[in-house]
Amino acid sequence: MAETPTRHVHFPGMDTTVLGADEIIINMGPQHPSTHGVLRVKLHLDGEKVIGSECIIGYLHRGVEKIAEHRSYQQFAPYVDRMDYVAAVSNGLGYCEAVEKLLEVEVPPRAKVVRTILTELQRIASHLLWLGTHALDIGALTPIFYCFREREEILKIFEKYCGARLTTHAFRIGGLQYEVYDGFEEDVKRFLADFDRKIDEYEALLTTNRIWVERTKGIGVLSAQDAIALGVTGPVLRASGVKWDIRKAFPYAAYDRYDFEIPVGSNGDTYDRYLVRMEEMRQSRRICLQAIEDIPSGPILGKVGKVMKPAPGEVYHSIEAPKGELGYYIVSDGTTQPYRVRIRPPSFINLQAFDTMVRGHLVADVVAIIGTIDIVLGEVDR
Amino acid sequence: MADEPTSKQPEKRPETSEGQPPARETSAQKPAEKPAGEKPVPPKKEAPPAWPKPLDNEMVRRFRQRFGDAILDALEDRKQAILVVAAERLREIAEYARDEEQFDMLTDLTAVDWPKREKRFDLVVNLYSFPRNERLRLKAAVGEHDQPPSLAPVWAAANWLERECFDMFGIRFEGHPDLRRILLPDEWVGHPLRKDYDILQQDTAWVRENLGIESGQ
Amino acid sequence: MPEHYIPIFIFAALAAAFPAVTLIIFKYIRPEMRAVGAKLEPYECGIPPEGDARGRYSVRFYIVAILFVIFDVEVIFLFPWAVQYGVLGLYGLVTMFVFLGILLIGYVWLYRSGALEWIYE
Amino acid sequence: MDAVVEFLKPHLLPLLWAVVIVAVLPLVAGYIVLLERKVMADIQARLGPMRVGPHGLLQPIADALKLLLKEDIIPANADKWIFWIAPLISVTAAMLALSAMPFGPVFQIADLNVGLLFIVAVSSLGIFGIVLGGWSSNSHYALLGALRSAAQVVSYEVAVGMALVSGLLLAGTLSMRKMVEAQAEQGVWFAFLVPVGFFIYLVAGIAELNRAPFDLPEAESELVAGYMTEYSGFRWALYFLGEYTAMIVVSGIGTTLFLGGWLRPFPNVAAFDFLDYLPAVLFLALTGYCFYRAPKQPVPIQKAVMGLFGVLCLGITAALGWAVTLPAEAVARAGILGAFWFLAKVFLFLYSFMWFRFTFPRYRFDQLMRLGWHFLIPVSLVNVMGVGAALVLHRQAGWPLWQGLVLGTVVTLAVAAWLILVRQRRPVAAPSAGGEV
Repeated sequence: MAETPTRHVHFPGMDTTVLGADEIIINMGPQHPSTHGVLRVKLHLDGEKVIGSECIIGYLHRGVEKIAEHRSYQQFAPYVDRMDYVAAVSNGLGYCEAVEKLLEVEVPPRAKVVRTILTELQRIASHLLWLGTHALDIGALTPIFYCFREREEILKIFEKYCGARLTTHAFRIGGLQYEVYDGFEEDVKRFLADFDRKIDEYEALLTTNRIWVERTKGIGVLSAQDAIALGVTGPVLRASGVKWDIRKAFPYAAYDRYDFEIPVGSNGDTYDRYLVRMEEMRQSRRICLQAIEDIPSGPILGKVGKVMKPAPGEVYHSIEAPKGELGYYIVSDGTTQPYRVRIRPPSFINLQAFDTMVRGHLVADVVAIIGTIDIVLGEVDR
Repeated sequence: MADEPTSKQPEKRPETSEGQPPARETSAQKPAEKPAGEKPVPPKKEAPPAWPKPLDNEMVRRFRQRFGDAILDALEDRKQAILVVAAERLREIAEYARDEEQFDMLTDLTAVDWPKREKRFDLVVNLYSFPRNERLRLKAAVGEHDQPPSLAPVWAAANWLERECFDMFGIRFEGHPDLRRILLPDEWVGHPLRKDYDILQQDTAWVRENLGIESGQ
Repeated sequence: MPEHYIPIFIFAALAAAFPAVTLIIFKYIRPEMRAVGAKLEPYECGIPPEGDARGRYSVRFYIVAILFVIFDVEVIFLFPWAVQYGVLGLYGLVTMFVFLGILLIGYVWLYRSGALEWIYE
Repeated sequence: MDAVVEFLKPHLLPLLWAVVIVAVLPLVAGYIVLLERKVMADIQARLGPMRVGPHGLLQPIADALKLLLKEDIIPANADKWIFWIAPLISVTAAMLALSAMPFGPVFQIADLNVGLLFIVAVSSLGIFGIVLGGWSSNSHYALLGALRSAAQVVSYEVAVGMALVSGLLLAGTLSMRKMVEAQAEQGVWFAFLVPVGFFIYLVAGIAELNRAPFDLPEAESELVAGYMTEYSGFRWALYFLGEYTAMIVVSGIGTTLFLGGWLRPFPNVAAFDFLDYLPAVLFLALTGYCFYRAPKQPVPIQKAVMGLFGVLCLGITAALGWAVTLPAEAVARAGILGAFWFLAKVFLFLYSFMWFRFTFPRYRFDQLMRLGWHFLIPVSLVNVMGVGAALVLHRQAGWPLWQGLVLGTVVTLAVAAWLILVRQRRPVAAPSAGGEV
């Protein structure tokens, strides 16, 4: 067969511009099975092809940043859990570290390591949820149940540690509130020992599945250049071939103590983002395995007063949340309440790349692309 | 609710001088559950390094050389570099930062409201450089009716961030391709992250108008 | 031969009557509610739909329809041929090869002209 | 009155069977749904329905009652009459296709000499129900679902037809009954003679049923519920009934033409006669299980229901056991055992449909069309030619049939491999990202 890049249909007497379909405008969301919450996407379609899109967000806006201005530093900490509610531990870590930076408090090593373990477990949990829902969007009905099975184990560890499964508020400014419970190490080890095999199981279902590959390869391509211009971070950026991870770039918590790789993709398509996240789960497991072997002893809370009054000034601190760079920009006016808390939500900024990714694709790809960005609307809208 | 008292009077932030807001009077607005726990201020904070310090390094000198008076100040706050720049020349400086200084990613763009100042908003632009693995913060003072240049032509990421900034503070960016509210409904009145925004009144009005009931606040 | 069809006609009547009758009977049995307002709007994720849904469809659907007519008729021709194949033997094979060859040429032309592509620029 | 009775007398048994089908089919469809949910639960490492009745055995009945009593909404802008009649078309067409289906040598409403043609023609009418329903709803999602469905069904209809022709060449008849008899005579199921044809029939059949991985007309992650978006309550249930009946029809055709219909495995080998006892033993085991589990149910009513199911199984066991004891040429024996084997094979099909659904992700629409037009149709065309050539070689040149068929299959597979390679050289997704359109 002769290969020509573009194919035209030439039927005599037929002008496709005249015969073109009406442009259809379809609303996907806010109440749609696969917009992951209350995202509303307005699609302009030619037939089934997307010729333009607009994300309409804000349905879950709660004014978290405004709330922060009326809470003390400690009081605000639980609120951040409600942003990316599938990765509450990561949110909490970012906030606590930002305030610690503002207070210039040193966190004891034991707290740092426990924080690292919990945050990495949370990353696994978040990626598992992403994998399940993403696969469900593309029509694979089964992986989500396997993913929830493993995620359940992680949530059980969280529940045992701090009494909550979802919005954990696991950390305190300056370190940890609770000493780890008896058997924490065993629980984590048991989970990790089994988990590698479980990832293989998901991959057996998807990675080489012909339909899965066809549905994800070449879909939603984001070049490295575009990704950087759009400020995209996290696995989406790494899948585009940019090897950048805040855990390596600006090590926080105890990440500088552990060996791990940063997986990168090459094509920046949905399949690469899938592979990157799968590999990230393995790397998270690796970090946890190293960390759990050697938790330093010592205090768990640094020297912070009961009343926190950071010196006037400002700080920007960011961590590598499961979705990307989660930054907190906190301005202190020297009182017990932050003057301004700005949260840089990874989902919000990554979602901006949606239009670039979706143009020219079909309706069916829209859900694949929404899924691959891995947004949580609680964080997009705050 | 213990924290009710604070949320009832949101806009009474005492602020005496510009630039450096001093510590607030301690007892006035404390939450109820911490009555007088303020006295023993932690001793370790007695003599903190006086942030922000002035910053002077190669990069700042290059900026100064290139833009002269437009670089109003260079500061270091908790080991973070801050350039205070003139808002009118923000886009030029941003373009220079991106092209010459390799700050290729716009990490974040936001604002802070200081209602007592002459120019009430601080526009805060956080930049990141992949090759240098460095962050840089640009700050520019913007008056209530000023129209700072939009950074959307420089970084595509600025599009939504500026829309959010407009939504929350009412800062109009000149040259923005599509400056509309992003998180709040289009017909919303006021800009919530301004310090003088009255939450309760807004809430009651909106609920009454749109839901036809009295707000429970 | 037609008497073979008598049970089929009766069965057809039964099969058509069953759902219709159930539908009508239960209309009177189920608690009466009259849907009003937004319940009667077509579903579009909670947003009032823009424009009428019955616009002009993409031309590709029509192309597929035409192709279907062409190819399915050929398949129907194949049915009696297949049944009589034992009788026709080599003659049947040759004629059908010619027939299918012509069809295949048409198919290749369609393939190369891109009419079988769902997406084309 | 007498004239009517006289008129109907020769058709008494078929008519009885017709009434049974119409009466029992909704129940059967409900239990297939339950089975599907149980299979799904098993694949997904969970239990599935467990609340209504023991092991959820009464769930279909509860669902049916709920759907019947549910509020009935017709959207304001919908075309009321078409909206009303569309699901009826869907159900009636699917049911009608069962009328020529031989559920064993006895249970058949009518053995038409053009049986297969009749079934294919009638079951294709079901697409009207889908298209009309989607169109009349006046909803974007429904319309897109309906259009997709129409394009998909007509595309795969061609491949299905070709695959059937490859079987017909061997059977030499359109009568469903004679097809099975042909396989009994030749002593082999046609699936083994034309494996490519059988495979294409399976794939294209799933596509025609709008089942996963080809369930694009109702792809819930994209089109919410596709053509049924605006349907609720009993109308929605009718679509479901239509869909599951169509599943039985497609499985039935496949069973009859490719898997030997009501014949038991190795019908001509006396050494396998013990297989005749298998059905009774199987149901006896099921009975035992029911009675064993009944006292363990938590609530008395559940115990009773479980017992009831045990009794039901016992009844079936008795029927099957009685049939086995009859002499080999008795009609009842062939009928009952035949019905068992036929249904067992149909359920094999149904199980594979479910298995595929919970294993594969969903195709995208253009990929689906490409699979149909670029792969299945040419391959099935070549397959027909191959089978035809093999038969001529066998009959005119005296080759053994299997040699010709193997040759034909190899050629077909070579063509298929070539097509796959051609497909893989092409970009998977045509559109370029980020391009302004």
